[in-house]
This record gives sequence, structure tokens and C-alpha cells, in this order.
Amino acid sequence: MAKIVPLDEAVAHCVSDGASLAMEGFTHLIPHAAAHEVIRQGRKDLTVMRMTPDLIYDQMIGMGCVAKLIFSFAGNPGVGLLRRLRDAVENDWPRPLEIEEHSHAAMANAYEAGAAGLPCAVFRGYRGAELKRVNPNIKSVTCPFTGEELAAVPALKPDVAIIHAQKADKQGNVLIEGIVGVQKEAVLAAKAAIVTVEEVVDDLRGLHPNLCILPHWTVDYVCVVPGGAHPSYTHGYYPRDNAFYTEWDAIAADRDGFLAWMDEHVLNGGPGDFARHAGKGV
Amino acid sequence: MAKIVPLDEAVAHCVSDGASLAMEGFTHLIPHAAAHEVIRQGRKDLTVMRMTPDLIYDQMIGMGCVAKLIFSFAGNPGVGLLRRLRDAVENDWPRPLEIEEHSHAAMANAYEAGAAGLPCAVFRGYRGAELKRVNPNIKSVTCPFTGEELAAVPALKPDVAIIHAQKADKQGNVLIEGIVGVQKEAVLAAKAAIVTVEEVVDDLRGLHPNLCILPHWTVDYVCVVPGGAHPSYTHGYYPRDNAFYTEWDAIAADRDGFLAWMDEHVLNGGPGDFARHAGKGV
Amino acid sequence: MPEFKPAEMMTVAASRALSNDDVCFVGIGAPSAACNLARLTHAPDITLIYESGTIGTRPDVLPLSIGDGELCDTALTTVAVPEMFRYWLQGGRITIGFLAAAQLDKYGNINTTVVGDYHKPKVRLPGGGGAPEIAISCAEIYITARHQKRVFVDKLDFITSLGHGPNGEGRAAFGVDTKGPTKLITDLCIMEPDAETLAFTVTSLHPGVTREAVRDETGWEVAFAESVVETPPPTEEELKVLRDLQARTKAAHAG
Amino acid sequence: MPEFKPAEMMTVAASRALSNDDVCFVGIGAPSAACNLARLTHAPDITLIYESGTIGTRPDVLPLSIGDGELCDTALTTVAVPEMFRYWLQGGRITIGFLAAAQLDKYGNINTTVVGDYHKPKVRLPGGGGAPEIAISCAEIYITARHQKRVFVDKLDFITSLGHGPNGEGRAAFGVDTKGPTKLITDLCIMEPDAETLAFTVTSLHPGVTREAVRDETGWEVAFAESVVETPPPTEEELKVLRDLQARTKAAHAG
Repeated sequence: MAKIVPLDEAVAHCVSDGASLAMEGFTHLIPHAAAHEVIRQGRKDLTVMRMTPDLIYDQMIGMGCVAKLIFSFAGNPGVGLLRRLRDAVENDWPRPLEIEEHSHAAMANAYEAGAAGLPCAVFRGYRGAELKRVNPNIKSVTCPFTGEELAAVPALKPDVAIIHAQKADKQGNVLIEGIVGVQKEAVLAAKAAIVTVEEVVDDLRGLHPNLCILPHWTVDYVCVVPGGAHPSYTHGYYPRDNAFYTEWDAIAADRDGFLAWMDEHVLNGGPGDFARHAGKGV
Repeated sequence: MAKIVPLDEAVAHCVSDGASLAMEGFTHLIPHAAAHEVIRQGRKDLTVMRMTPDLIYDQMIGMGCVAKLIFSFAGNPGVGLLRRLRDAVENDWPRPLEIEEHSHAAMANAYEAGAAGLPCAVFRGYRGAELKRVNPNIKSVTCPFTGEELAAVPALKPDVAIIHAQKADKQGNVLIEGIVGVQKEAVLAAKAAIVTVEEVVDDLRGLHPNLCILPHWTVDYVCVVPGGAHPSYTHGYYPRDNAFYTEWDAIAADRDGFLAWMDEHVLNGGPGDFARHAGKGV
Repeated sequence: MPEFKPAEMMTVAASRALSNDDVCFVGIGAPSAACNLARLTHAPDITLIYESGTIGTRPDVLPLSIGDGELCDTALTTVAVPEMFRYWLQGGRITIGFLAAAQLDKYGNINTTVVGDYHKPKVRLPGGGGAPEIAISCAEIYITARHQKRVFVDKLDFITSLGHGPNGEGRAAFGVDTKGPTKLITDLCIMEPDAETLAFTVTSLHPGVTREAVRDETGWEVAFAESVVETPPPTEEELKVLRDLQARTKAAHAG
Repeated sequence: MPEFKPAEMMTVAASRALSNDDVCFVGIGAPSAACNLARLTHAPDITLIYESGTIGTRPDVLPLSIGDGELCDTALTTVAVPEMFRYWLQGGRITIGFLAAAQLDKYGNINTTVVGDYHKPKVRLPGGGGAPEIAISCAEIYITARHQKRVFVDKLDFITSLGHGPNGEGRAAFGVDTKGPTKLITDLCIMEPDAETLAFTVTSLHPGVTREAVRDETGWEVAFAESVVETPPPTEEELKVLRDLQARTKAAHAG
């Protein structure tokens, strides 16, 4: 059922103002090209969820696309804080940002529950932690056998999931390998899914029987965007551009510098630029 | 931490009378050689759990090793009923058998919960099904967000898990591939684990990054038993002996025939026979 | 019209109820034959899933068990069993679940657990396996069974999996919003639940089968739809593909 | 005694606290350096796990992020993130969890969420990430932090993850039966919780560090154990291996 289309078409079909959106990829395979497309199309009032908002949501938040953020770790890993996210939370710039904050375990379990069609996730968590006090979406259930109190959070069920993967076949079956993160869960939890891939190949059959594959009937659109994860990386294709992650700290440090960078690289860029970006890092 | 030892030694160390035991393998990789060893060592009063008791537990039940069975489907797949299990349930022969019966979904979720260190599993199940009435270990919890009532069953946490796998490396890291079933969950849910393998190789590193591997520190004993899954099969090594599954129906049809077969092939057999059994099927 | 056996008509009729876009949770036996017949004839892109974890499988011979190597060898991918039940079945991704029955009632409730009392059974049957959750999680359910009075009973000894409720009270009463059994395909006829009563009603009789023949082998009072059609007989192609499949299977399982 | 920096002493001291049999849940920064230094010196078979899903990883250079390709390339296996948190962390399989801290109190409770009020923060910090469940699920916790008054505070602005309780009431009060923080390793000293009060108490001073230096950089009244020892300085080998690792890392991350 997956259609292989250009990225702008897939985003235009799936992502509308006010939608809830999960763009996942745990450090690896972050769908940056797709996020740029969402920004270029001027989407507004989005609810975005991601364990690690990272540069990808720092950019979307800084460009004013986001009304609400659901997350568990908002840093530039190994580098520092996310300056556009901070500016939104601390100063309401460019608009107020509602946040719903969880732990990684809660978010991972909540995506898992979404994929499993459950209304909530149950796990052992948050004990002695203060997030419970400030997040009404952290509740509890009691084990009917032991009496143990367990944490419960609502399942994450985004309108749209967007991920990046190594490859798809011509039917639109998608292969993910390496650090697989929560992408399978995000796609299965979502009402619609877009997958950007490095390439389309004839056939995925005959590979190892247990690879992480999303069958074509779980994906709506497949878009070929070589390099589409840059500055994140694609296992087997190009490495993480750690230098860019470090540079981002300065780019995002002030509003004008950020806007100038976004204007040049995003508003006046396109998915076709990513092959070059990623190539730089090889 | 895994020690590579002969099968009889591993079973003698881990399995004592009255222990709870999960010997898993969903059609594929069923640890028949290990079950024969448990029978030969004369273990009694075991609580055994398995989604599909299958021939492996039909044999253990018929030989009087089992006090209690936790299961979800007690058939000889595609052939018929399990005649020794029926004789135990219907006629208490060779001893009364307590049963705790679930659905596949419940058992799979219960192993998953055991592996995840939770006291219970929560899922959408058993609606309109009568097992709830006869199994006090089926309860419910209410989703604190939607009010939906979900089924709950206790986590499965066996004293010992025994599985069969393709290979281990010299440290005792174990590779499972093909139909992977619930073996990873059974091992992680158990207090101790024995893995019989087709072979020990130098190193599992350098294979695909996302293969199903049990690190050596999650396994207590690795035992090399080529053919050890026969009449079940090992993906990449030998096929399922479907003819034997069909023959079993006649072998197990009456008590004397069954006992004679067990005497010849199990009590007077050993793990070394399995390579030959499996070879027959190739 | 080629000659055919009633069991062949049943399998062919079941296969015709499937389409290219279906995602089927396949049980062993007649369901497996029907699903693979559909795949080898009019629905080449149908997705077949077996509860052993194999997704998008295309076996050349029918499996004897739910987890024969053939299923994994020809699958698009194979997942762990807990994932199968959580993400794929409970996740609501299956369009058609196929169930067989040792006993079924007119509301499509099924017993595969015991004959007699649960605690002192006359016959201990295999139990539910995947059925209790297949019955509630798939978008709809097809049941296939040989039409026999001891199978098509007025009252079940035990409800292993939900149909339209023991008294036809409907599935909503049990908190279930999937359609449940929409077709019962036997070797004599096809039945579908009546819109009002939810009881199985004959909508199509297989060639040469009389209403009396159906009544004789049914343990409840059989209802017939206003217009009962005749099931088109198996085509030459359907029979050839089915018989080839069964011959390959028999040879492969002989060992 | 070779010359070394305080940060090097901290990393070396932390690495020495690890053994070959440990299974460590490793955070980025000082924990990652310490764990890999241990692996490259006295604990070659230590199991390192990063929350991105990499199990038994042996990176040649330190990762900048928790999910650099190097971690997966050198891992025994890499699992999905939900599995990592369910089977490996919550499953109780980790012996040592390593946490860093933006703020910590004398009971080892940690804040990495906000400075100021949660809803109107002065500084919005990254948040907990894996820490709330690392803190409760690992058999024990080591904390590493540069010893500074603004980090070692008397009262946290927010409790991101549990130590021995905000009032030192102990972890059982929160339904937690793991040991919690057993070592706090800084660039000045090593602290361990007092058996009675559960408050961090200096048990070892790094070479050349005075009690006053520790007091000056600690926001609570510092306790000293009855016998405070001097941390053995880094050996030539430890320093060489650590500096080589950091040099390789710097070169790799320059891009």
C-alpha cells in the first residue's frame, strides 16, 4: 500500500496544521530532511513528540511550527543545551511552547503501547522522581496479584510518524538496521507514516529472516532522500557529523544567527541538498 | 559467565525436584534432548510451563515428572491431541496433573513481563472467553486514562529456562535466528538458564548488528548437542521431522507402547543420539 | 463442471472470500489451505501471517505446524512471538482472522477447550491457543469447519473464544468493537450472521447440497436467507492449484 | 608520580571502581570515559550498555552522543530502545548505573531538569532522559561530577532522580529496593553514603586535595569518614590509555 513519492508530496498529504507528529530516530536515522520539508511548508500548531528533541525539533520550535512538545531529554548530546528550545520555554520565543515531560523509559513504553494498540503503558518508574508532580499524564495502576504500584502513562498515538531508514523495496517494505531506536513502534502507533530512505532496491527478501522490517501495508509514503538523516547518520551509508552537532551550538545561540541559517539552508534548500551534506561527512 | 559443560552436568546443577521449568521454542528449536535428560535424571514434581506443551511435555508428563502444567495450546500441531497429556488430565495417569490454562497472548505477554521484571502483564484479552471463570490467575486492571478494563496475568518467572539455539561463541554468547518464539523472554525471565546449541564458534561479533543474541552473562550453562531439537528443527541445520510428529500419535496412543518407546529411546539413550536422529531428517 | 470433494469446495469457497489487500492471521489446516490457494490464484499479494511470527509468508508446501521452516524461509520477516501478539494482532493490523472449531454455536462462539466439564473433562481438547484474542482483535473472523452435528451444536460445553455472544447479545456487551464472525464456510454451505438476530443464516448452498442436508448436520434450527444462492463450483484452475499444493504437501511431510 | 589534572583523577578513580563482571549502563561524558578506561585497563571483559540499545560495546573512540555509530559497530548486539528499557534496565540486569548531575544533594538525589521553578524556569536543563529509571533499577549507582558549589547544593530545585530520598529517609520509603548511590566520585575526592545518615561522607581525598578545598566547593556541611585515605594517583598506564583515548576521540569528532 505504500506509495513511492517525492518528499514534498508526502508531507503535503500527511501533515496538516495542528497535527500530532512523531519524528523518531534515537541519535541514528533522524529524519532531518523531512523536518526541513515540514518547516518549508509552513506547518503551524503542531504537537511534536520525540524522546530526544535534539537539533531536529530545536529547528522546528525555533521556526514557530510547534505548539506542544512531548519529550524526555532535551539536549544536544555531548554538546550542551538546545538553545531554541530553551528560548521557547524560558521566553516564549517565537511563541509559547507547552511541554509534556517524561522519562525515556516512559516514552519508550508509551510508543510500545501505541504500537500494541493499548490505551496506556505500565512500567516500574518515576519512583521518588518529581515529574509525577508536574505532569498529570503520569498516573499509576496496582498489580492485582502483588499489590505493587506501577507507573502508567498514556500510549503515544501520533497522527503521523516520520522516520528515515536504510532502504525500501519496490513494494514499499522498509528495512531499518543498526541502532533501531523506537521507529518501528512510532510507525505502528501512528495513523499515517512517511519513511524517507537512502535508496529503493528490488527486493528485501533473502536477507536475514529477523531483520527489522516494516511491511509495505504499515507505511503510507516512501520517499527517496539520500543523506536524509544528516547531520545524524545512516548505518552502512555515512557517519554522524559530530562536528556539525558541535557547530550547532553557536548557530542556535542567538535568534538572528539561527534565522539566517534556517533561511539559507532550509527555506531556500530542498531534500536534494542532503546527499551533499551527508557526503561531506564521509 | 556461561560455562560450557556436558548436558547431564548442566541439568543436574540446575533442575531439582519441585522446580519450575520453562522449556521453550515455538515449534522451532524445541529442546528435546534436554527434556530427555530431565526424564533420565528422574526429576519429579516439576511445574512446567510452555505455550505449546507439544511432544516434549507429552513425554515428560507421561513419564510422571510433572505436577503442574501452565500452557495455552496442548495439541500435536496438525496431527491431533496429546495422548499422554489427555491421559493425565482425564485419568490421572501416571499421576494427577494440575493445569493452569491461558491463551497464547497471555503466555507471551507473561513471559515478556517476566523478562521485563514486572509482576504482571497487561493486555487486551479474554473478552467473552470462559477461561477467566476457571483460572483465578486471570484478573484485570483499569486504564487510569480511558477507564478501559484490560486483562492482567502474573508474570512467568521460572526457576530454570532451557532452550535450544543455533550456536554460541566461546564466551557463551548465544545466537537464535529464524522463528525466535519466546525463548529470549523465557531465559531473561528465569533465575537460571541452560542453552543447548548445535555448535560453538569462535566469535558472534561481526554478524548482523540486530540479531537475537543472549549475552553470556544471561546464561548459566551452554551444552553442545547437535540435533538437540529433533524432531523439532534448527533453522540452517536440519528440517522439522514432520513424519515423526505424525508417528508420535501412534506411539503415544497407549501406555505400554509409550513406555516401551521411552525406555528404548530416552532411558537407554543419550544426548549423543540426537545428531543421528536429526540427520535422518536432512 | 469438474468433479470435486466437499472439502475442496469448502477450501475454494473460503479462498474466494479473501482479497489481495487482506492481512490474514492463518491457522493450520483448512484456513492455511484456503489462504494459500487465494495467494496462488486471485490474490497474489495477500499478506499471510502465522502466529509463530512469520509475516508475509509464501510457503510452497502447506506447513504441518504453525512454525514449519518453510514459513520462515519464505517470509518477508519473522518477529518474536510476544511482538506478534502485541504489535500485529492486538495492534489491530489483521483484517481477517481464520478460526477452526471443535464445537461452535449459531452465534459463532467456539469451543476448542473441553468436551464435558472443564475440571473433569470427557475429552480434553487442545485449548484456545491464539483464538481468544484472534476472535476479538481481528477486524473480522472467518470460521471454517466440516459440517457435522457434533460440531455445530446448540450449546457449547465451554466458550473458548467469543463470537456474537452466548445468547447472541452482540460483542459490544463484552467491550469488543470488531465485527467478529462474518462468514462460516463449511463443506455444505456458507452462512453469515443475520443482521437482526446475529445467528448464522445460510446464504449460499454448495452445488448439489440440499437444505435438508444442512439441517441434518446442524445442531440448531437452521435459518435460511431470503435469497439463497448456489456457490459457484470450483474452477478447473482452483482445483488444479489446490490439488497440486496438497500433493506437494503430502510428499514433503512423508519425510 | 606523573602529573595529572583533577578531571583525569576523577575518571581514573571512577574506572577503578568497576570490575570485569560489571554490567554498566553508561552515560555520555565522564561516565563513558571511565567505563572505557576500565575496559582498556583492568576490566577487559566488562559489559558496557548504552541506552541507544548497544550491548557489550567496545568503542575505539568515545561517542559524542549516546548512539554514535561506533557503539553499534563494536557491540555484541543492538536492541530496540523499548527492549533496552524493559528487559535490560527494568529487568534488573544492570550492576552499575552511572549518572552525571547538574545539581545534586548530599543524599545523592539529582536534578537535571530545571534551575528555578519548573513552570517558569530560570534555566531549562535537558531533563531526566533515562535517569529516573536508571536511578531505581540498577543494583547500584555511581555519580561523577566536577566538585563545584553550584552543583553540590544543599537543596535541589527539582528532584529528577532518586538518591537516598530528599530528607535521607532511605529508598524503601519510595518502594525501591536497589542500593542507589554508593559512590560519588569527583575531581577532588570520593564520597560514600554514611551507614547511619545516608549522607555522602568523604572517604578518600585525591592527592594534594585538602579538606578545606572540599568544604569550599560543597554546598552542604561536609562530613568526613573516621579514616580518610588518599586516593592512589593515576598510574602511568592509566594516564596513557586515558589520554590516548581522548586524543583519538578529539580527532574523530573534529570531522
